Amino acid sequence: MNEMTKITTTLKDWETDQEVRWCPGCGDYAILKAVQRTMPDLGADPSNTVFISGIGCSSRFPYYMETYGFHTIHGRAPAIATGVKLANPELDVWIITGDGDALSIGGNHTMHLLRRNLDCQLMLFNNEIYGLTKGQYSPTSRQGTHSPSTPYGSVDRPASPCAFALGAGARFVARGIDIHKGLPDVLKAAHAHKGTSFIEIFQNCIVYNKDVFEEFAAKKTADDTQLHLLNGEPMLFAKGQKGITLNRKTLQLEVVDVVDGDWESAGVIVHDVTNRSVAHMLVEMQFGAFPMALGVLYDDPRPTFEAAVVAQNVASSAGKKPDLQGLLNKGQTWTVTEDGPEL
Amino acid sequence: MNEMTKITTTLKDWETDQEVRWCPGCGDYAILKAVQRTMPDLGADPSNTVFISGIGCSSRFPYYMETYGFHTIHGRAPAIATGVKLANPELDVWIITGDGDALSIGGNHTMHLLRRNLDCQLMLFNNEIYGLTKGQYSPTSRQGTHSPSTPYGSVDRPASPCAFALGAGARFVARGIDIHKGLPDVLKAAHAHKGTSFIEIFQNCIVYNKDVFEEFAAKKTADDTQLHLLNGEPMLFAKGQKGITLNRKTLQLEVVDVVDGDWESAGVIVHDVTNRSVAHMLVEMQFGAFPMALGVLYDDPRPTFEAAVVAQNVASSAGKKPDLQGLLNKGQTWTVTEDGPEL
Amino acid sequence: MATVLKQEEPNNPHPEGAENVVVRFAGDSGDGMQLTGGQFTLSTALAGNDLATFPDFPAEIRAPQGTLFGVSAFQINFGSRAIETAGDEPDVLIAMNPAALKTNVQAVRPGGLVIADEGEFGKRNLDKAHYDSNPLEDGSLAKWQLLKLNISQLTLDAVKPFGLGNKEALRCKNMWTLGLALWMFERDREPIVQWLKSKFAKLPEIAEANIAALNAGHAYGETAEISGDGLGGGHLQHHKIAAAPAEAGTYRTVTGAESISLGLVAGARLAGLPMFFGGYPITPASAILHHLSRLKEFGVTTFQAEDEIAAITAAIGASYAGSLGITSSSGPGIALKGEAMGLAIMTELPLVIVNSQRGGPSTGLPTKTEQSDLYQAVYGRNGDAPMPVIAARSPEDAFYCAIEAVRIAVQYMTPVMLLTDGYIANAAEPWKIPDVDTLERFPVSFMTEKPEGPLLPYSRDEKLKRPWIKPGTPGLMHRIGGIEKGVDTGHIEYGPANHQTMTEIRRDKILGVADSLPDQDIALGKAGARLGVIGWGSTFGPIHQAVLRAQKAGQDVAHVHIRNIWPLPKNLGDLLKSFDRIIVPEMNTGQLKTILRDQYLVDAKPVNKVSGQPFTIAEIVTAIEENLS
Amino acid sequence: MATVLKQEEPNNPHPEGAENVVVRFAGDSGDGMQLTGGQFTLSTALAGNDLATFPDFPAEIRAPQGTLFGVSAFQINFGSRAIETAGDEPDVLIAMNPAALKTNVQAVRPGGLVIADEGEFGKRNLDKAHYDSNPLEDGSLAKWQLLKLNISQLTLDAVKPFGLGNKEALRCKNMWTLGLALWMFERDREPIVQWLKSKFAKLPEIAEANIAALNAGHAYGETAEISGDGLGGGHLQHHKIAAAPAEAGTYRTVTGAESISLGLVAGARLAGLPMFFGGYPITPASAILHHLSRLKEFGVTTFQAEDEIAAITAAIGASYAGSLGITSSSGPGIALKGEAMGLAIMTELPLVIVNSQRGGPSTGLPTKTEQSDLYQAVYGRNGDAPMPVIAARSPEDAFYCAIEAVRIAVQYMTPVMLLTDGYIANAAEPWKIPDVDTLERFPVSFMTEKPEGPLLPYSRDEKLKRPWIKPGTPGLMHRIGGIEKGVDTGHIEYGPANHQTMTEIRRDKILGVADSLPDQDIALGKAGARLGVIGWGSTFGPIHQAVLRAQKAGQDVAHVHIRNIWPLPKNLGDLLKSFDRIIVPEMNTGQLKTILRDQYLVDAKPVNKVSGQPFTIAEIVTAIEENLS
Ligand SMILES: Cc1ncc(C[n+]2csc(CCOP(=O)(O)OP(=O)(O)O)c2C)c(N)n1
Ligand SMILES: Cc1ncc(C[n+]2csc(CCOP(=O)(O)OP(=O)(O)O)c2C)c(N)n1
Ligand code: SF4
Ligand code: SF4
Ligand SMILES: [Mg+2]
Ligand SMILES: [Mg+2]
Repeated sequence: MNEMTKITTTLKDWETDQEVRWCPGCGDYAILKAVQRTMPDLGADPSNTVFISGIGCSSRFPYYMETYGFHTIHGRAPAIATGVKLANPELDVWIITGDGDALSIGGNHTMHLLRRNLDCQLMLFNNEIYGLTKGQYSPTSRQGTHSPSTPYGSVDRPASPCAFALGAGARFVARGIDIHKGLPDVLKAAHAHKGTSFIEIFQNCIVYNKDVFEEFAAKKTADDTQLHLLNGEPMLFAKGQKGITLNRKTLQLEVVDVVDGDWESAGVIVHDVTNRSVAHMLVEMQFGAFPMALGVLYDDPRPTFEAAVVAQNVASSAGKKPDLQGLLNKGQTWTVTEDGPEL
Repeated sequence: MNEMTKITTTLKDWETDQEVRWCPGCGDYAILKAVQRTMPDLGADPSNTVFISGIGCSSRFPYYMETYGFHTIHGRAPAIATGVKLANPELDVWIITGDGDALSIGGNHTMHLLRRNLDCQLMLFNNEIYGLTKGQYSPTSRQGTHSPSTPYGSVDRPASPCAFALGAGARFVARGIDIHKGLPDVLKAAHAHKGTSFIEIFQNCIVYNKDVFEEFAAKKTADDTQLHLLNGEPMLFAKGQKGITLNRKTLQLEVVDVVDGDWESAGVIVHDVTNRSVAHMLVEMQFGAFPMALGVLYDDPRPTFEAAVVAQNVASSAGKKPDLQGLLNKGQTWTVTEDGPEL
Repeated sequence: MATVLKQEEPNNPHPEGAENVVVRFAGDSGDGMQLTGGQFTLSTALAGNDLATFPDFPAEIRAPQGTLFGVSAFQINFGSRAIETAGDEPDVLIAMNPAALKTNVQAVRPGGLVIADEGEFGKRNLDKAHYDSNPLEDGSLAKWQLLKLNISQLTLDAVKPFGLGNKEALRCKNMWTLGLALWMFERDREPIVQWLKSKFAKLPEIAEANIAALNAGHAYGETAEISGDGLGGGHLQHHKIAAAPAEAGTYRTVTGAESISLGLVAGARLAGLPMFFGGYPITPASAILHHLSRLKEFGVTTFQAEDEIAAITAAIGASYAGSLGITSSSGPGIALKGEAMGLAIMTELPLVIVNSQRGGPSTGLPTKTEQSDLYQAVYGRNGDAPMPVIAARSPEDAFYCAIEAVRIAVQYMTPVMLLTDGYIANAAEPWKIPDVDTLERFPVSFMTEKPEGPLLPYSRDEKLKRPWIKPGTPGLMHRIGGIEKGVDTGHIEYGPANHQTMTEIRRDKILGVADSLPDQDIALGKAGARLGVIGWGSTFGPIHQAVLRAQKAGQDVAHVHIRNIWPLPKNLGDLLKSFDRIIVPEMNTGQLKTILRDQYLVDAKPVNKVSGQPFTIAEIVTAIEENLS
Repeated sequence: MATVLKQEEPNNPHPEGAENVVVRFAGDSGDGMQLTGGQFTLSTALAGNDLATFPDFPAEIRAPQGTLFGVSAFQINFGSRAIETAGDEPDVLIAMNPAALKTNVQAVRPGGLVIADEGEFGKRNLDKAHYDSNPLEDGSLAKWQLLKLNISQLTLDAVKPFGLGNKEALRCKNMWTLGLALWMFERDREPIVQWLKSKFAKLPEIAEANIAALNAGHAYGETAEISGDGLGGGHLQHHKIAAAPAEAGTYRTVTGAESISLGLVAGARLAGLPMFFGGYPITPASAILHHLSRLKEFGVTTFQAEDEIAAITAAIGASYAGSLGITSSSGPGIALKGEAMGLAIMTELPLVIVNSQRGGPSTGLPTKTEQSDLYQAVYGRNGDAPMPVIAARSPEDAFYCAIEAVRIAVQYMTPVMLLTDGYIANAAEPWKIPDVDTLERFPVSFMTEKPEGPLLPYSRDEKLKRPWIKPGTPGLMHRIGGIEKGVDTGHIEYGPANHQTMTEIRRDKILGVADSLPDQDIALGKAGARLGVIGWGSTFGPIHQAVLRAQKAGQDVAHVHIRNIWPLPKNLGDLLKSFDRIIVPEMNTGQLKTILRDQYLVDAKPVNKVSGQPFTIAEIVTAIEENLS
């Protein structure tokens, strides 16, 4: 996000008077709280913060944040955010979207937002389902998902949000889980990143896709199923007894056992958030053979879109004054007087 | 593409009576000829072949192929092709599109075509410009491109078609150059691949973006600027005096010198078209520090969308007969007779 | 439905002996009111009554328990004669909690019976419903007969034997309520018992508990009556409503979403085509995608696309390849399809576009009903882009409209818009199932032979229809697209004269569809009446009943219901001009009115309602009176 | 333009002494005809003639050389009095090759002068133009005065000294031709010499070669005349057309695309707002994006979006953030914006949508002009979604229409559609440049202070306008969106009464715009005329001239030109009803006609042309006669 004078707020300052209208037990509640808890730590200013969403259960989010909010139309939040940020680069812009909103109807806008690298945070609530429309499968639903529109199971291969984001040119990619205590740290890193911060959050739709993420989200098995990435730290999990390495022959990632903490000789990779090649491998790690990679997978800033636009606006205006009359009179003109026209 | 009985044709059989309406010297002519020359070698049947395009100079292509052809609307060719192929999986479907058509307005459909893995060939004519609308910059134009809509140079970062394709889940990614003799081989490999074959073709728009690809497309410097990938072969260029290796420490690709042909000890990578991790690195290789990777970058088939749809249609119809009356009478019915209703 | 039409009385002050009764079930989204209503509907149908229903549920998926916006209601109007609306005012309201009472009681006719579950009227629920005092106690409900029952407790007692958790146990409340309702109208419990058994086949104890609750509710009615127990003013009484005279035949209940799906399948088979359905979920259109996705054995391929544009363009691709392409959405999604409709018009491919209208503009009121997409249907495209438009008036009619849409699409090689709305989509009504052999076939013939001389993909038959040529057909290779086509050849053609000709052909072809349409009939009354009430779509019921009342009151009124919005029936102009005055009631700000005034220069006066709720009969009666005085 | 209106004579058989002359330059896309035309236009303007032009170029980027579909033409009508159309029939045609001759000669008036470059009439070119024999030789051009010149050779000779390659040398042909044309009408070459020098500043020898060709062409006229050289029937003669009486002031030539861009910039400044322009290239709308992208110093940010939907939604986002959001496209792109327009209507944010209409439906005829998006503009959205619509009639008018569109958008917090078309966008005409200080300002005031009591983002002023609140304003945080809004509060609200009220507010707010509009004036004739000819958009010129002619012929005809399509001026109904008969000439199948008949029940008869070409005066004269007899 952009430079701003940090101000002091409390969680309460970020809550609205609107009744929250999600199903009881929905993962969205946890995410809302995590965001409301994080904002004061960021020193963010409600008056200078804008939450922009598309359509979906997740997209109702802005109504519950005591900031400026725009609940737009399905899939278009990234484009609207682009207009908002170009019109006022000082604003702290957050995009809230779902797996259908961002990757189905909105895929193209998400791609171009990432390509241009507009400075904002995009939080994709991935529940692998269309919640608001009552449970149809989404582009992230696993093959075989039974839903009202796929009574015999879905046949298409799911999209990987983070892989898509990298392919589209993302410079910041992170993953979190709705109810995890780690979520605020991910949000802080995203907010600290200048440019489009892409955050996939596994969100539990208890009504239409209950516990699809249990296999890796479950607390009790978390040690073995989650790989928490920290920049500069080795990629270890299972209480440090396992790690991720690159097989130097096959040039593919592998899980290796780490014997009494000697991860170096096991060839465990040290996480470098700026290594794009490794980032590609991490986002494509298949859960099962591998743990689920969480935290900041990739973070390597580049100049932002709005900064470049503003810079060009300024540079190309330099020395010119906005003389409307002069503009109208541009080109070859002639004047008509009583005695006819002349150059 | 799909199984089909090979038939015998000549180049002439694939030409239409329509006057070709591209600018004299346009790279599209060379691609047209390459395709028309390749079709007989594929044993393809004009009656069973469909070329589907969006809008753009490139998208006029179908008018010049003596096959079935559908010149649709801007950006939607992949979606239309999906309907065509699902309605008749026997058809041999080719999608012709441009960098604007496929990656700007059509980005979302391109993404989902690749994700679903519909069996077809998608040829993206990348001239890094909007030709038909007279030369505005496109999502693949390099930063600083001066165009009617960017008189002071474009500021957004270009998309990489092949990186985008991989991120979207592509199982076949190849690159070619309009006037290169190697193009037909790429087309053959694409046609042989079952699933969506994504082919980026560098195409010279001599009117609005003349020779943007010269730095690597030029014949005379080709040896040093092009890396021709062959499955199972080491990644060598510069007449075998240079190669591509993976720095086992930084885990990044590097160019290495190869001394009298001993590429092994230089650690040059042997191209494995099924290695997705390496594919990601190849598509992101920055030209300049590296040569331009050409040929088949990645080829690792997965079941196709239409096959899965058909299989499910068949499976879920098994044993049921399409009894319309029975369908209407489904659920709890009652009959009304003279003496009132009964179950 | 298929009954000899009779009139719906303004509700008789006493249910006893009334020709029809209006009952509304209202509760929390979690209370299963839609289910209760659905089963009561079935038993009503089985009792031989005619009926109409109006399910009205919240926009939220599962709104927090007990809140005002979380209330879900189901209204049914049933009687011993033709029923065409869900009824203006409920005679009986069953309110499962304070929020349900608050949002629904005002609709109940004075003197009507209000049954409330006092077990739910604790402080928390009263607060959530913004009640300062308990309405069951403070006398604020005096103008109704109030009957307080602790349904929650009674249900818990009834299901205790099955050892369910408190939560599961309370889930049976709706069955207790249904049992009571069945008793009130002397209904057979058996079909519902059967339904419960099959529904919970895998959970026998749940099934048994629900059945026990159902029986307990029924038994309560018995005993309450015997003991003459009429607490709180309300008095339980039961009586049978005689069966409505109906045509002999096999019946079922059907919602609009179901009947449209069935009609499309029937249409495809009558045309002899496989169906390709491209959809993207949106309320209230999704139900059609859901229904069709279960009918693969009928040659139906359903495709949930990435967006509405992909849904329609994939359908166009399928039609190009020889299937019947169909797409469906609601307002915002239909707006996105406009450009692609133009492609189907230019390439002259068959396509059916179903629009389940909802409240607009923009996201608007997704779960409410409206008729405000008629402009979009008739005029909402770039260029001169004419397209036939058909509007269904009821779940039953929707079946035949769907077939009609398919017929026009394939017989004229054109996209066709089929309009329905949220009310029709969700409302259930009894449907006399047609004998499929009596449905007229219109088999499609593709061009398969290379003609003498050049292949002319844009040559025309007497209907101005161009040939349909499937890719894959040996020797008939040709190219089509969205750029203007040359007459006959279909080649790209920019010539002025050619564009003039093609534009006229496209216009005349669609106008020619009118040749295949029946004359416009008069639903009620006759030509030359003092007032013509012109309607379309789901307003049929209330308009029809209102006109009936006006006629009974001796007024010279006629009802004309237009099904073919574009092109209009050939005799419509003369018919309209025969009336002294014309009013057009619509659930929009006056859209059909624009077309009628433009086409016939008749002074059609708009009568508009845009509240997201269907017209009541009374509202239209009022409009009639105003325009006759 | 700003001249005292006079009539365009049906072209006088002999240019000599004619009040106006119509000249058409036609050649291969590569021959630079548009450039030639542009410079000739400038010199015409400098000569004080009034003028109108019609550039007509091929859809192909650069069609193969010599082909029929590769012909590019530029027509100019200039005279010693008011000119409002590009002229029906050319008096002079300059054809640079056989294809150009074939596609253009039929338009030339019998007896007109045809100048052809015989150097290009070799076998290959004749074949490409599908000529079996050489028309310059076979007498097939008998009904015109033919003048064969080997312009190619003459040019080569003229530029030999500069040692250009043959290809470069031949590129100077158009300047040779221009030189000849300048001589024919006694024009000063100096301005063009200056222009060439600046254009080719970096390539002096190219500049010199072109100047040499220009002079050679001019000299050829001199000598040919002296030597009385009139080969092939054609006879070169030259004469000056007197200057047209014009209001005193500073003038320039302007195309519609330029004037709209300038008008939008002016509008933003009059409102005191920065401008955000979101566009996606499409013919013929792109030119506006191109112009604005060069004006950053005026607080203009241009954004080439990934598609039309992103273009309009980004513009909506910018308006939300306090800029003036603008988007622009043509038919197919406008269709894609429909859903988003609904969002702007629901959130009541200012937005200007410019539609440069082209031939439809679908991709249609991208480079041809049409008025067939009026339905889409007024009716093409889901739900009841009213939006103001303004249509420009000429390049000059477009400047003021753009300002008007901005004014309405910000004064009423609403999207506004501005209609122009391919003809206006490309045509150039002299424009009397206004004094910016005379333009009325309408500064916007944002809400910045927290009000007493609750913040009400949907409260209203007397215009029914809601406050505009910028994010970033301390303390005024609030949420808006596409779901129905509660009255005043703007909170999500599904209530029936609220939706009814809000729908009426949205309708009444837009109807209220009419209060800010001037009364409808009569362009020619008076109220009560026997025939009213009602037009809109770019048909102004031909209609105006046709009515002038009819009046001269003693007929009681009036011309009414409607600029505000929605809402319509308040007095329009009375005015229309005052005419015995009404015809509505439109370049579509009858769209404005629908609105007039609906709104006023007047028997407005359509006069339609959908050929992609503007009306000729003669066509409308004929329509007038038919409707008066
Ligand atoms: C143009 C348009 N198409 C479709 C819809 C219906 N719709 C609303 S939300 C939604 C998808 C919601 O899924 P997701 O984005 O994953 O959000 P979730 O509800 O799961 O949080 C759809 C299809 C719409 N509102 N607008
Ligand atoms: C809906 C719509 N928007 C915009 C256009 C205008 N348009 C036609 S082709 C094109 C882009 C062409 O660029 P590309 O896809 O790269 O094809 P190329 O001409 O370069 O081969 C655009 C913007 C259109 N025809 N339809
Ligand atoms: S449907 Fe799912 S995602 Fe939506 S609110 Fe309910 S639980 Fe949450
Ligand atoms: S504009 Fe460019 S891409 Fe288009 S035809 Fe001409 S050279 Fe080819
Ligand atoms: Mg979701
Ligand atoms: Mg291109």
